[in-house]
Amino acid sequence: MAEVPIEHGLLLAAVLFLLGLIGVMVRRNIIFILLCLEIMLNAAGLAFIVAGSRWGQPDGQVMFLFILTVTAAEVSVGLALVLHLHHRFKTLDADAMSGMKG
Amino acid sequence: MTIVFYLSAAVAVIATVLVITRLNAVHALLHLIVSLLAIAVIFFTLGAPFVAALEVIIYAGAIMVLFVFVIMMLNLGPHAAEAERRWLDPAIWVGPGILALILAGEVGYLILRGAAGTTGAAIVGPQTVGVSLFTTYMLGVELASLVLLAGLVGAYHLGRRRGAGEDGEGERTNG
Amino acid sequence: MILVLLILNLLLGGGLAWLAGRWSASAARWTALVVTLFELLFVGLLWLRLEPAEGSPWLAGIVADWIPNFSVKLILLMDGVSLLLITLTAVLGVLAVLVSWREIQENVGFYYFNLLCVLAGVIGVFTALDLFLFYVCWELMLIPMFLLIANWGHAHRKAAAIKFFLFTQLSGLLMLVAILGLALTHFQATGAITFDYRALLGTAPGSLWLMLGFFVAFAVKLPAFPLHTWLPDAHTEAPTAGSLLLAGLLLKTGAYGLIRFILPLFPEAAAAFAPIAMTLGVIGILYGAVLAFAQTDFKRMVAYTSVSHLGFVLLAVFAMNLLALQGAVVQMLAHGFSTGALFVLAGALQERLHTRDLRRMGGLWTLMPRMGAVALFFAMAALGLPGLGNFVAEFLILLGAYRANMPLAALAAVGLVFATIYALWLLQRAFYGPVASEGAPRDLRPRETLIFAVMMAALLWLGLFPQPVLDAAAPALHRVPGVSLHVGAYVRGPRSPARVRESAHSVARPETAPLAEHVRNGDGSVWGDAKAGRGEAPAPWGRAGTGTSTIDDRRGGAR
Amino acid sequence: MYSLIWLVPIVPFAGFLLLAFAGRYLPRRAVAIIGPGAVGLSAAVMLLISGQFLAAPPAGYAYEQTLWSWIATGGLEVGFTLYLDPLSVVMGCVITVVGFLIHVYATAYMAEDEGYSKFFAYMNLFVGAMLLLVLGQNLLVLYLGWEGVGLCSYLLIGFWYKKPENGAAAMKAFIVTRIGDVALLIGLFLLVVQFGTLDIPAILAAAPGAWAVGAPAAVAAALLLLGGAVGKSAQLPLQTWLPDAMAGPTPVSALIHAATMVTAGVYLIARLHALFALAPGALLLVGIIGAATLLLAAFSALAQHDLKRILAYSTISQLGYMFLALGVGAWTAALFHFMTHAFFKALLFLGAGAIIHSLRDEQNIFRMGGLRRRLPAVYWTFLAGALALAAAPLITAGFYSKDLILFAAWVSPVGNRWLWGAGLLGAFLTALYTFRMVFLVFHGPERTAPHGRPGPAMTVPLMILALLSLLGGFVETPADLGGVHLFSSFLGHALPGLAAHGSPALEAALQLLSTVAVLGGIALAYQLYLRRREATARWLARPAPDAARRLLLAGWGFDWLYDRLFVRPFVWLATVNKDDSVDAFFRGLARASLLLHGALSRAQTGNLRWYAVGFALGVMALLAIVVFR
Repeated sequence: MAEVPIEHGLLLAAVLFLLGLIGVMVRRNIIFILLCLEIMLNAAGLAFIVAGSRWGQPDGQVMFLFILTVTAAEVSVGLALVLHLHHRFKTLDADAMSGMKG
Repeated sequence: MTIVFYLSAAVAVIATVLVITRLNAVHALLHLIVSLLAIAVIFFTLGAPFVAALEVIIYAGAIMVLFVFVIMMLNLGPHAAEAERRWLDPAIWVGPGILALILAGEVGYLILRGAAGTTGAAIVGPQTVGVSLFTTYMLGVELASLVLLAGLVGAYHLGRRRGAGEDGEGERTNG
Repeated sequence: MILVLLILNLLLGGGLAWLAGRWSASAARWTALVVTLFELLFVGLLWLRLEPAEGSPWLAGIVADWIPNFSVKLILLMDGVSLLLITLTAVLGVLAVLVSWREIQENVGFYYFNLLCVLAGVIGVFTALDLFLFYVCWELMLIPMFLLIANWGHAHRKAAAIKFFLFTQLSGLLMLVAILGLALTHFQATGAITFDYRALLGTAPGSLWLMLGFFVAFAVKLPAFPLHTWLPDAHTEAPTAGSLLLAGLLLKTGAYGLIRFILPLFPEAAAAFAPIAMTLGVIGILYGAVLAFAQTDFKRMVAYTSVSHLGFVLLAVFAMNLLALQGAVVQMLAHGFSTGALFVLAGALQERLHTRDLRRMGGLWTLMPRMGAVALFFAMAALGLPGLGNFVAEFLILLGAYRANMPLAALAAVGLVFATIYALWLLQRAFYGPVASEGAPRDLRPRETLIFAVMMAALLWLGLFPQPVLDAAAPALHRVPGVSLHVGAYVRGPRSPARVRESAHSVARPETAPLAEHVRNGDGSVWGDAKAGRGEAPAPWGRAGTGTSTIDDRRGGAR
Repeated sequence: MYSLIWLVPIVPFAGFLLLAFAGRYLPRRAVAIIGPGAVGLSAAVMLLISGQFLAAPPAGYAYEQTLWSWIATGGLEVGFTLYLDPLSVVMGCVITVVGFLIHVYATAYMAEDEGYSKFFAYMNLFVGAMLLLVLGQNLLVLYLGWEGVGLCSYLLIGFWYKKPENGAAAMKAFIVTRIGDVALLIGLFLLVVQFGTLDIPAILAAAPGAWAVGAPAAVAAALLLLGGAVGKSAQLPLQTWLPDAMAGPTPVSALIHAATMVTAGVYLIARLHALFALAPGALLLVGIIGAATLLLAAFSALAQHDLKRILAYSTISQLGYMFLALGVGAWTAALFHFMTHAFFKALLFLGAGAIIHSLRDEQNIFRMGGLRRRLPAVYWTFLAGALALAAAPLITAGFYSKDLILFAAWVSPVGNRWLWGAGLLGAFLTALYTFRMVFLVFHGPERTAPHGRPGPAMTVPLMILALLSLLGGFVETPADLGGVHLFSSFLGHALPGLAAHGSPALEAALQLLSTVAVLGGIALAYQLYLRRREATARWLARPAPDAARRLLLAGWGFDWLYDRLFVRPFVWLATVNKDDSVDAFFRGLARASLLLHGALSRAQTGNLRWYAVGFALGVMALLAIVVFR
């Protein structure tokens, strides 16, 4: 078993999360945005696993499972939306879809 | 095993950086799969073999395949990569980068200040997880199933074709 | 029980009028008229069956549980002041129904439903003595009034209605906070939650912030000087009956609140605040009068006269002596009739001339002599001509204020000159001079003549025979703590030995009795509200700190 | 008999109600009976009661009748109480009798007016209110009458309301007098707070015990009451409304603005004489105001060309005499002059009305002339009135009353030579302007031809008033001319007499001086306006006299001054603030929230990536709070 300090695990999760966040902020393609969201969710799951591993308890893994289900649902709906939007706007540019501006 | 952790971590970070910088969606997807596999290895080293397996099967397998399907359905051609190049002006990275750095600093400060201890004390196998899942978190499981059902229904509703004319038109434009 | 009947009659009658309105408009009108006439009849019965319990100011009432979990009770109690104001409500209710007879042609049933709901809310406000219930009634009269203005008003009705709503609603929320704060203070002192007015007396006599919460709500309704600006807009845009109710009743709820809640609940804070409040009152008197002079819109002008007239009430309440309070009560009644009549007049003119612009009027006396005479009468009432109700009110108020604060009273008296200016200017522009408008507008109809006759009779009665009103209000006002009863520094003259006897107590004994006393209703049954009695809850004085213990000493001394 | 006193004010009120509600449907003949009839009935009752008062006076020379309790609260008890004493008897008799005569006159004068019934309704209301004023036992009833006559004055000045300038004059009258009324009201408050009552007898009884002579409270009370009196009686500085009040019909000018209402201020001060006696400073001010007013108004009267305005300024001037008398403590003399003035000034106004009526509303005296032969009845009665006004010696009532005032000014302990001198100069000026008017109107060549002669309804009241103007003075004559003291001994039961008495020789000398002044004035008027009229006109056309004439014509420019000082600032203030500057704050609040709304809604771009940035910023801020806490 890898006996790494918990800080390192958490820092890894943080780095991955922030990379995902940068992606969300920078990319204009909706598919990329969805991919970056996956990265962020995954990073959150990683943090749970690290913490669960620190205490040797199953709860971290349970949480990861929940995140997994949410991710699955999110991706299915998100991708369906991508298809729908692509039909509608003929582009995947997120900036073009600003119909809800105030 | 510790070295495996750090190696996998390096792979995961590099792969992720590549994900967010690629112009071609399929390339990015492949890098993401690499990243997810690296994280699966990390899970394994942290004594969580069950979720490591799930990570490979569901994340890298099922979900990413879904992405592949969609990208294929959208039939993105070379002009998509061209558009990506146009969109990804180098200047656009500056702001989010600074923001992320500040956040990283704050998060890092908090992590390094508080926590203590090491990981990987023991292997927590599928059995333990399953028992916990179906006793303590029973309600959560039920809710998760509902979420999945809702996702199913929602995806079906959104993805339903509304007549061939509209659809054909869309394909012509993309092709 | 009869108080519940008074409110239910209006609410159910309102529903009935709504239903009748689906059938035909005139059915709704007649229903509303019958309901308000019944209301008047009930109030008449109330006057006939008055049986004040010994030592109690309450003439009728009901106490019952409403929401026991929060100790919210259904407490409706009526004393002399309430009775007078309920009578005003009933009379103006009938007049408001009559005024709307021809003016309202759309959605008549719903209109009368709202009208009667306003009346019900007003009567609730005048009788509710559970603070929570009071707040509910306060809102109950607000929303239908909002609908009346927003649906049946003139050109800019929406904006005016929203302005009205925002002012009253925001200030009402402040009052709610103050009510909760008061109940909380009481809870901290005694460990019992209650919203019962009688139990809350003396809870926080010196709390300036809680008092201000109430004061702002009442000052907006009154309206007092810097918070008056919703009134001209609301009045200008409201339908005639809306203006009548607004001027005649809704503004009175603010004045009533000052007398009923501010003075008894916070005697010390009110005394400390009195110079500011009186100054605001005087500013209101003068400011309203100057602005009334400048207006060109008839209704807007009358609205500013309201600001001026109710400045007198604010002055009176914080002068804190019996004369001024008596004057305030009379002013509430007299203003209800005089200003209400001017609004009805404005409505009648608008119906005939299709304008409210005074610049486009002129020489109306030639065309409509009877209406001219009516306008003259009410203009004279507005400027405080002796012999009419407003004079008695303003005389007593100024006299009381003179005792409390001489320079302010003198300044307020200057308001009478300003009142003369705007009242005469109104007559000059609209009724005198050469005929300005073409056409031959019809003089007063019999229905309108009846309305004005009632109001003129009421004003004359108030002006020449105000004694029954003063007597009715006196027992209630005697109990307002801190109010000094006597007029002069010293009294002489062999004419009235009674006067010498009275002068022995120049300051009213602050009442502790109403808390523990029994309430008797018309048929003689007795409710006791023992928990509310301070005699059985000695704790508050012990914990409330030095500020309250001094007042306790003073009370002990006076006793 | 005394218990019928309530009928005196009630009957005119009943007449008012009848005429106000039913007048429109009554024939003119009925209105002409009801209007004067109500006042006549009231006069009859008043005279009967007065007769009994003379024959069998009530105990203490005072009778009270409480009709009902008006206001009783907080230790203040005000009854609706009437009070009869010598002072109110004199006032009541003069008001009802002169009022009745003027009503009769008006039936003819107003015969062709469309507002016939309205006119008599207002007039009856006025008489009722005036009677309440003088019969009120307490100051609140007095105040009710006080404001009531003000209202009627307003209504009758603006009677011909179709001309905007009449309405403006009416407004001016009401507002200016109301300024005085407010001072009076504050004075009432002071009295209530001091004495706990508004009953006049109680106050008069209590005041000397409560206040030392010259006590600040007494001076303040006297000054406030004086404010009310000055407004009502058109004295400086509130005299400007009276000349404009001539816009009303002439009987109104006669009744309200000469005989009765404007003397209310005199009545008030006489009624509350005990208070003024305690405030010597205020009393001196009364005298000074009277003297200054009588001179200023007399000079102004010299320059007027409108017949009614001459009489108006003359009224102000004569009221100045009454104030002068009050100021030197000669209460009885003031009342005496009030009575004779009521007779001769009503006569003069009615005579002027008859002239104006026959000349078809011509009021400029320079377009009149030679009416002596065409209107003999008017001429002779008018001449009687003019002689009385000018105080022609021995044969007129005005001589006796004015002489009493001048004598009192000389001998009274609170009087002085300056006040007497002002009175003497005033007498000269009075004779001058009066006979200027007489000579220009009745003598010389005819300029405008009259249409017809006034009927008996107009001439009979004129003759009665002429008789009263000539003979009314013999109820009170100086010691060297018979020494009749009927009037002062009767009033002595209500008003204290003058303390000082001069020697008969001094009295004769003063009479001689005033006689010289009066005759000199008449002679000068004869020279200037009858014999050398052209020369006078030429002289007046020169720049300096012309400027002086214009200043006097404009009443010394008080209107101009008040317009700049009060009217324009008030109107400016009101107009500038028409849209309520307080509301600007709330409107600003609304605008600010709209702006904020705009800013926030712009932040909602609909752009997904911006939302992500916002999310990141939020996380950053929250974490920063955690980190740096």
